Amino acid sequence: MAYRWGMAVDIDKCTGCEACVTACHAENNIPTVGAGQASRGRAMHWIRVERYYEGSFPDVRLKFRPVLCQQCDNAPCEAVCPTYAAHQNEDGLNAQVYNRCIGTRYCANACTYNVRFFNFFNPEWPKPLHLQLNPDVSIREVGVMEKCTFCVQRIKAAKTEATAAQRELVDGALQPACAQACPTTAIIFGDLNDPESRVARLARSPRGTKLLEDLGAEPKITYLQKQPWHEPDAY
Amino acid sequence: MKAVYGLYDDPHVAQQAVDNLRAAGVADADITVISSEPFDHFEFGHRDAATHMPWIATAAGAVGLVASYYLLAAAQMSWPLVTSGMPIVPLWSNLIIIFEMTMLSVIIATVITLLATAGLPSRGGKMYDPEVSDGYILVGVENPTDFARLEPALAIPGGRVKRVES
Amino acid sequence: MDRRHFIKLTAITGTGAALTACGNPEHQLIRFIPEDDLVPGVATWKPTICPLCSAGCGVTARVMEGQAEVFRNGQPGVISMGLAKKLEGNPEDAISQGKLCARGQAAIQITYHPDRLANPRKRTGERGSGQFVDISWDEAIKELVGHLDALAAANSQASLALLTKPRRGRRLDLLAEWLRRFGAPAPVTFELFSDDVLRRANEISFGVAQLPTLDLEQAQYVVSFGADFLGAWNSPVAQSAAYGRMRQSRPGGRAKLVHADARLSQTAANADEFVAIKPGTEGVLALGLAHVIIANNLRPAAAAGRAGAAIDGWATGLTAFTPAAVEQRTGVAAARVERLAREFAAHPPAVALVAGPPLAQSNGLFTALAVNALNALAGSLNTPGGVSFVPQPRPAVATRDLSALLQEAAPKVLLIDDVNPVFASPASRQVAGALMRIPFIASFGSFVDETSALADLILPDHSFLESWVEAVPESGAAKAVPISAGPVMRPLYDTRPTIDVLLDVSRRLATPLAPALPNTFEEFLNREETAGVLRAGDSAPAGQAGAEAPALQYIAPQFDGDPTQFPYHFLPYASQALFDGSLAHLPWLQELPDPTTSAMWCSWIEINEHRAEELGIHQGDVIEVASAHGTVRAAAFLNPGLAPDAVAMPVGQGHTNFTRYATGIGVNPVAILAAAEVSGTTALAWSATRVKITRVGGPDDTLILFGGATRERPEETHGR
Amino acid sequence: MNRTLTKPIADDLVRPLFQTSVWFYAIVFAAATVVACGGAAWGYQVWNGIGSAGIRWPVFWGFYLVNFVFWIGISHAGTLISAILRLVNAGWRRPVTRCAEAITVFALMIGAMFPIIHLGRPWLAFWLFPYPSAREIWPNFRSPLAWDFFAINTYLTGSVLFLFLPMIPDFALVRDRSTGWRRTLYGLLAFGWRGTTRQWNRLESAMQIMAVAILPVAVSVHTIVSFDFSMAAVPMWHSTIFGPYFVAGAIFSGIAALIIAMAVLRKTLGLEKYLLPLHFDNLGKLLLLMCILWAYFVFAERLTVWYGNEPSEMAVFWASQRGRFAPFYWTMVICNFVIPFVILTNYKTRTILGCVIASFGVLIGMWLERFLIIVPSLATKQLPYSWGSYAPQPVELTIMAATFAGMILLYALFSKFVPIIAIWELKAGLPSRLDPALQVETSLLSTRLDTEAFSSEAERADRGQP
Repeated sequence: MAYRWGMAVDIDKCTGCEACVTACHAENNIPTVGAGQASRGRAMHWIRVERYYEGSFPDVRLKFRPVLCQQCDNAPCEAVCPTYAAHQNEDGLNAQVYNRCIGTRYCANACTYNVRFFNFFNPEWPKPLHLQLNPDVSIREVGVMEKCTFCVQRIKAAKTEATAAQRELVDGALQPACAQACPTTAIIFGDLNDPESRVARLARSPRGTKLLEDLGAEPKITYLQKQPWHEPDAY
Repeated sequence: MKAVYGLYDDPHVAQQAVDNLRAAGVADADITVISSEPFDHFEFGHRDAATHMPWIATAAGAVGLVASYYLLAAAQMSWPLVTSGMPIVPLWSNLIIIFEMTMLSVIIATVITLLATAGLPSRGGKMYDPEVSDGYILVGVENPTDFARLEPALAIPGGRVKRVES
Repeated sequence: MDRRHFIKLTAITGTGAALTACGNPEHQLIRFIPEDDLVPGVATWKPTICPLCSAGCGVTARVMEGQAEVFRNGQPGVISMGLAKKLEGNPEDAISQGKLCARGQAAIQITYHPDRLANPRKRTGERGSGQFVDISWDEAIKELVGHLDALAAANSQASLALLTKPRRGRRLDLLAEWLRRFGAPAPVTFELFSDDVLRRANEISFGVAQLPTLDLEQAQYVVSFGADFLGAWNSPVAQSAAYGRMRQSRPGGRAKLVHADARLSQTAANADEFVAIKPGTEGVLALGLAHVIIANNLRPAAAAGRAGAAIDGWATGLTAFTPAAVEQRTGVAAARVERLAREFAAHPPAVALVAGPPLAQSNGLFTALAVNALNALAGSLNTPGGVSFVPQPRPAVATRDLSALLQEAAPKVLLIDDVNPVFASPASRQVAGALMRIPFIASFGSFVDETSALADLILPDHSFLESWVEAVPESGAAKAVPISAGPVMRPLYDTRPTIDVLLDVSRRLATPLAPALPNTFEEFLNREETAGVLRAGDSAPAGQAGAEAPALQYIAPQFDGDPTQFPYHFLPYASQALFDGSLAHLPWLQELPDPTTSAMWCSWIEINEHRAEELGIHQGDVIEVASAHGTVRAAAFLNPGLAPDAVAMPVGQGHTNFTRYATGIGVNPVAILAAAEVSGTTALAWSATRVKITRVGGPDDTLILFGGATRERPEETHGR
Repeated sequence: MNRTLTKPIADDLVRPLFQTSVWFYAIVFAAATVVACGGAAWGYQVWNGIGSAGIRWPVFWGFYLVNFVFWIGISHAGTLISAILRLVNAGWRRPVTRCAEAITVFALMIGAMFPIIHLGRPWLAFWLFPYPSAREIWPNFRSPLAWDFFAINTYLTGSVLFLFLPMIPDFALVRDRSTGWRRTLYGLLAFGWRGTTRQWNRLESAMQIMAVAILPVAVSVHTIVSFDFSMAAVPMWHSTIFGPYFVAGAIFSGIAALIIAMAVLRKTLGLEKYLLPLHFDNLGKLLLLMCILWAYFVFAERLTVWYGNEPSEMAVFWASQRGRFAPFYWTMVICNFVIPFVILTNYKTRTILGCVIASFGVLIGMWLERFLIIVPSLATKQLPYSWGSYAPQPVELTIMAATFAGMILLYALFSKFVPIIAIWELKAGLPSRLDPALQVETSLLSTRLDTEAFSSEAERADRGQP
């Protein structure tokens, strides 16, 4: 049976703590670029927590919204790649094949979510920081585009394991690093093809919206909007 | 190569020389006029203007159109990767490449036809006189059967007759 | 390779190894015995404990085999060993519940930090010059023992001091016991964002000098007075996990979170209702709520019991705290106070919590007591959805605060256990100067920082992944869970666990400590109960349990600096990434966009966006913040969520000597704070300084923001 | 009478090939130095990483793509203009076509370098070419970058042939007038051209077909370049107007480049007799037409965005209209519209100098237009959190300077080795050569060569003949 990996992000639960950001760095060998390059817009965060202020003091609000690759069904980034580095894989993932990438950066421009990041230089890990690198994830060289993979290495490992044990993957057993770290469990990951999976149920939630839904990219991440507090009697 | 030709300063005189050669019984196809510029408005300037070049170009375009469609489709189906939810062989975007390939076929076919029908490139050894580049118009006959008959036809005022016998 | 070659080769390498390993038999094994539980390419998970804050989250380290360049006896070499690859929350742990905050996950970079100290060092140049030479452990320990023996010989054992972090647990217990047996006074603890005020208040109100555990999961109504409980306060992972369940995925709907503060902090951003309040008046609001509840007979005043009795005027219905009076003092509209109070009373279980800036005011203790009384009034003490205290296996040991080092009778020998008071103290406290006067300082931290740079001897600790670790979380779970864990990986360098070094020293002293302490921390942890090293009462417990304090009266907050000259409140806050600056050396955290600003790798000064407009200050302009005690300059961040009469700054940057990733980045707002104390305690009132601001110049490109616009909707449409 | 009329033309136009001034060496040396600096800058960038350029998240395309579009735009000077003029048989085109077509070829070559220069891994640029790689994957033909490959290659092939074919008779002429290595070189280039009636007829037929074929190709090239942008759902890129808007802009900048090139050639090669005020006047009118057309497109584009009031598009709109890109925007409007419109609408200022000033304005303005299309949109995409900025770095500026120097270098060398005006076309366009029936009309419409520059007594007599 084919999987269709998806995610639900509960904005009502997200506190903006950014545990997901560090988790992603640790899992996916994302380099830190340093102050100089960061000031030139080269910092890489496959997942970021967008913060938006509303109103002004004292009637001010601040919204957080984690944004990562939306793994769109009709991903605008894929078709524009001349080398098929970006394409849709059999699990519905928006795959990025680093070896095929020649660095036109067109995908990053076409991506309406700006979740693609580019290796402007060869990444460096001063020794012995390199000992932390995850051997399951390749290092990307200069000139290569990269982005959230839904921790495809974990998906592959879990699928292999399940196949070896001749069983189906259990919903919730497989999590990308961000979902695993999230202290409030705001990020739920799973198989959208399984109508009973948590993520599929959340995708049907009345609170569910898609980011930039009107652009028609059909993202596979559902954002569950914040609920206002009501007097319980009002229910 | 043997040849006899006259060099004329004035296209009107050259036209007269051509007419004289015809009168002398030389077939139109055997009369060669060489000039450093086209003379569209003189009779000698468009004696063999008729050409199939436009038809060849059109046909090449048609071939390019069909061939590029199938080449694209074959390439796309050889490793069918899905991008952006588009069909494996998407006609809309393929049309652009098909168009370019069609036009490229037309252009290349035109140039090949030009080279073939104009005898280019050629290695020389044909009737020619560098004075043509100074503006003279050369009217002559290559490998004539009878020099004596042709020289008078070419020798008209405003022209010089040359004979090549080698 | 045939068999003969193989034997020959092993013989040669074996001999070489035997030679190099002479003298340290324990290292001989490391090189040649592969870790039997490791299969190359296959990950195993080993439990450990996050060391970064007092929450004590249980974590698992993903360990995989790898080739590491290590130091053994000063010699570099490459060995194949298990390497920690990633830290994740331990699903079995009551605190972390399988989750982990950004800081905790970055803790792995401590182990692999390129500037980590690899072996002991001895100072050669002037103090603070940063000139050290590498020495062997034998020399280092000999030197330390020599200084301790000298103290003992002069019969001035009391001149030994140990400076450490206020982390409750068996390690601190053992350190205290070590000091006691040596004859030295109790350990000195230091943490900038310490919660001593809250502990003291809880002691007065509830008889427990401990941080509270909040049952957010079952609460229906939560009022937070400045407590950044989703960010950097107390046990953020446990609190966030409970918060997540409070928001969604529980029957009975979503609770309401109200947050009162002068700045829209990360936690405030998650509140359903943000109550802007004047700094230092949070206690007034809490009592205003209590007044409305009592006055409307929603709850009897007597329900507050002892906690109420700690507040002057409680029994008479807090007549000084009518909504109108509250409005006048706090700036919160009277009607709103009334409504909040009624909501609070109408939605049990309701809980109030306080921490952070309100407690770092001169009247912080009163504020904490007021909130405690409100909780008690609401009946939220030790009830589901309320406040409770994790039972502790042993009372906390007595400790002293930093002033013990700053007095005239300063210690003669100081042991510093990975604390950096030089960085994290106001310049006016002159901590560095005080340390310079101490004849001998030994530091045990893994890094050179502003404090350890002043040491005479540096004896680098193992990283937490390389050593035995333990925690007795003070808060965060329903019941006490003392946990301990063994090393996750073998040490990379020629380092030793601090506590084992001290235990070693205790045996090497001219007069070894008696009765003998365990040989190692591991031994202590694993045989603690049977060996009975620490009997209850061995170390004096902290506080005076049951001591009744006289009822406290509200006093308006006292700010350092004349309001006419220094018109702005200065609100430093714990950086979400760098905490109090002790994590500024971790590149992941430096590059972590700050949640509310998205700033990375820099310091910034937050100023209300409309006030900035009035002052002609634009995003990124360099501004100068001046208190009566100093000035700092940094780029301006125009914050829509900050009171117009305040400027805020994250703490954490401004290190002058703390590895390649922190040195020279940003400025340290702590330096310009007044050394004022919270009255009734010795805690630093770090939110009680007033400042003035001046625009110095245009953008100097030091403000590095990951995010662009701060608002989602472009304000400009075709209508304008 | 023929030769008295045509020989001076040939003499004048061939002379630069045989006489070299010290200025030529100076210009070639200076330009070559700048080009070498550009090459070194590119080498530095390849060695060091593409991060040496100023591109960043989220502005992943910067000066390189601006220059790409700019130069491809310039390339519309030649082939397109000369093809149109050929098809409508505008006689005044004759001295203009070759120097225009040369601009096309060189600008295309320069422009086509940029997609490779800007690659993150330029050593793998050949993966863009349509061939099945070792993994048997062809390029993705759905990508506008693959379309670019085909379009630019078709246009470049066509333009090179379109330029080269009419050069063959002139090479033959130079061959006959030269000795030594030149004779060998031009002999090779002349392909053994003799100038028989058949050859002339075939050449003219071929040029007619090529002109028909290359027109839609030229239009398609800049349309496809515009597709690089309009295919992406980026605010103010995703627009159907982009194809014609880009083509109009391309022709606009192309004519400007042509006017400047002609003015320079006229002075440096002493072609005052051939490149007449009339030509500048005519091109100036064409430039004015394109100026108005460009303004129309800009207005149409901006009005649609403003009226639609879609938030993400409005953000880009205001960023350029009065935000941080406003200085560039208003400079563009002045350079592209105000200056050329004022100068070119008045026949008194539509002089050679006036046309050149207007053209410089247009070049600056059109470069800014490309910048304003690419950068503000990328810097201001849908999610405001991801808004960013962009500033070029020294490598980008050096490479950009090198391309302008490269254009000068190529053009200087070209005019050194090839008669910059098609001699045979010029000769064939003399009124005495034209069909008497058309004479009145063509002289009105087109050349005043005879009357103004060659109106010797002999010619008058020549014209008087029946």
